[in-house]
Amino acid sequence: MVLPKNQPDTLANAHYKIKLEVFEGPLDLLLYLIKKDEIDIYDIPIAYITEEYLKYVRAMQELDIDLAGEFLVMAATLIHIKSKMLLPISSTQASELEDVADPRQELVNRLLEHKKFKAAAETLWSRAEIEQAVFTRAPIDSDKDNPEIAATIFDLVSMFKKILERRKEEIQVEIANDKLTLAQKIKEIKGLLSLKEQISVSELFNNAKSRTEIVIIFLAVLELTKESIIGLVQTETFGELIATRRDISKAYDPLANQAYT
Amino acid sequence: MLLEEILVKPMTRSPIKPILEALIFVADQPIQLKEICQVLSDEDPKEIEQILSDLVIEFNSRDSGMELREIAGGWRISTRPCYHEAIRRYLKTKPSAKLSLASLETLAVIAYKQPVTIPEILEIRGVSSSSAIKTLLDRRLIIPKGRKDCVGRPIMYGTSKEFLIQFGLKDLSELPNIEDFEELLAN
Amino acid sequence: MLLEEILVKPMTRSPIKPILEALIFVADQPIQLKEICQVLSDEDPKEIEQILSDLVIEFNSRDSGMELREIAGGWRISTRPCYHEAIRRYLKTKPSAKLSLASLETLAVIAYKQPVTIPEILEIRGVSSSSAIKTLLDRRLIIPKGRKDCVGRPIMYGTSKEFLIQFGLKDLSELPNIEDFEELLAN
Repeated sequence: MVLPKNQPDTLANAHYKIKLEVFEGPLDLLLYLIKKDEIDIYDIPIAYITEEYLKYVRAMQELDIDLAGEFLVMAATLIHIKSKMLLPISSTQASELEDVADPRQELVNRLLEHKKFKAAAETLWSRAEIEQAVFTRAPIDSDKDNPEIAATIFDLVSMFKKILERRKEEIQVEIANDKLTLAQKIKEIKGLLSLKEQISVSELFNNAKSRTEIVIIFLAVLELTKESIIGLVQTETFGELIATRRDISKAYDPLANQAYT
Repeated sequence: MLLEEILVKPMTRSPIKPILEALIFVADQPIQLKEICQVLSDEDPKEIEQILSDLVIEFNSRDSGMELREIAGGWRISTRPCYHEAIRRYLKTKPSAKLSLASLETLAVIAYKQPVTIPEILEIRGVSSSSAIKTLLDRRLIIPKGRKDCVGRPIMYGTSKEFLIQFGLKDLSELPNIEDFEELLAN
Repeated sequence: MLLEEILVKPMTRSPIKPILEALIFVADQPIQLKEICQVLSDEDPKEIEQILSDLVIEFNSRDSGMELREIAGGWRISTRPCYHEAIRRYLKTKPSAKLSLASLETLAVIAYKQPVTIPEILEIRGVSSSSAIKTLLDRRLIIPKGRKDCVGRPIMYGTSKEFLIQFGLKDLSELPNIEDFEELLAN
C-alpha cells in the first residue's frame, strides 16, 4: 500500500499497519488486545481496552486504510460501556447489586462466542488437512456415462444472472451497430480529409470498435473512391495504402451527403 | 491422534507394499512398474518388483470383490467379473441427481420466467433449448402449463413439484431472486 | 478356466461380502447402505448390515494402502492419509487451495448454527462475511436452505454433502461439540 505523501512513514505507523491488516474484524482486534496484555476476559478493564482499541483505529485512519464500518460501531460500543461503568451506582441499585447487569456482559459473551468459533474453525482446518491427504480411485468407465454436474439453487440464480447479462451485452452491441451507418462513416472520413490532405487507410481501420465497423469503413472507402472524392495510392508494392483528397469542393459540399442517408 | 501422526508413514516391516497398492488404486491408467519405480526412486527397483508380486498374490487370495491384474503392460485394480450382475443393477438404479449445463440454464429460465414458451426461452437464452427441455420433462423437473394465447398457441412450461423437492424449496416463493444474492454475485 | 466359471459367483460361505466391496469400489459417490439393500433386494437388510460391518473390520485390518470409511452418510474406499506423499508425487498434484481463515470461520458458524442467515453470521463474527459466503457457495460447501420467517425473509444457509466429504465427517453429529471448545477458552 502507498502511504499518502503528507503522512510521515514512522516506524510506529508501519508497526500498526502490519498488525492492523491481520484483523478480520473488531472482535478479532479485541481478542488480540486481551491476549497481548494477558487480560482476564471475564474482567476486562474497559477504560484501558477502549484506549488501546481507539489507538489502533486512529492509526488505521491515519494510514488511510479503509475502515470497515464494524470497527467504528465497536468503538462506539466500547465508549458506551465505559461511560456506563463510570456512572455511580445509586443506593437502591447497590442494594440489588446482584441484579444489576454488568455493562460488559454482552460484549464478553460475544467475545467468548467468537472465540469458540475460531477454535472450531481450527478443528475444521485440521480435518480438511487430513482429507486432502486422502485420494479416491480414478474415474472408471461407469463414471463416463454421466459427465454432468450437480446443481444447487445458488447455481440456478447465478446462471440466470449470467444469461440476463449475456443478453444485455448482445442487445447493447446491436444498438451500437444500428447507430453506425455508411453515410456517417463517409462523412467522418471526409471530415478527416478536410483537415489533412492524405491519410493511411490502415489508420482508418485502427479505431474500429467492431467487425461491423470495419466492414462499414471498407464500404465507405470504396464508395468515396468510386465517387472520385478520394484517390487510393500505394507508394510501393504491398506498401501502405494512402487515401488522398481529390475533390475538395465535393468534400465540403453538404448536399453530397444526401445520397447516402 | 495428532495430525502429524495421521499424515506420517508408519514404520512397518514393508512400508512399500501399501504404497504400491495405493498407487495402483489412484492411477487412471494401468500403472507400469517403471512408473512406480520413478515415484519410489529411493527404493531398489528389484525389491519393488518382488514386493509387487507378493502384493498381487496377497491381494487376489482374499475373498474380495476386487482384483489386481496386469493389463496393457500395467497394473490395475478392478472388480471381479463374476460380480458384474449386481454392479450393473446398481449402475442402472443409480439416481443421477445431475444435470448438464444446458439443461440447467434452461431450467433457470423456466424457473424464473414461468409459465414460459419454447420461443420465449430461445429469446432469453439465445440458443435452441429443445433437447434440454426434453431432458427436463423426462426428469419431471418441468411440466406443461397450458397454451399461450398467441399465434400458434405454443405450450407454456413451468417447474414441477419434483423441482421443489430436488432443490429443497417449500414453494416457488422460496425461490431466491437475484437481489438476494446481489452482494455475493457482485464481482 | 472356462468363461462360465469366471462369470458365475463362487460358492463361498458369504458371497455377499465381496459384492459389497465391489459395489463400494464402483460407486462414484459414498454409497449408502440403503442403496446397497436396493441392489441386493433378495437379501435380508439386517444381514447385509452385519456383513458390511464385518467387511469394514476385515478391510481395514489389512496392512493396506486403502481404507474403507463411512463418510457423508455412505461408504467409500480411499487411500490412507499417511501415503499422501508418494501419491502426490505420482499424480503430480498439489493440495487444492486452502480456505482462508475468514472462510473457515464463516463455515464453522454455518456448520454449528445451521440453518443460519447472513445477518446472524455477521452478529457472531462481528464482520461482514459476504465474500466468504460466496467462496463457500462456489466451492459447494454450503447451500441455501430456504428462507427465515422474519422481516425481509432472508435466505438461510446450511452445509452440504460436499462439506461432509471434504471434512471427513459421517454426518453433522460427528462435528465436535461446540461447547467442548469452551475449555480452550481458558487461555
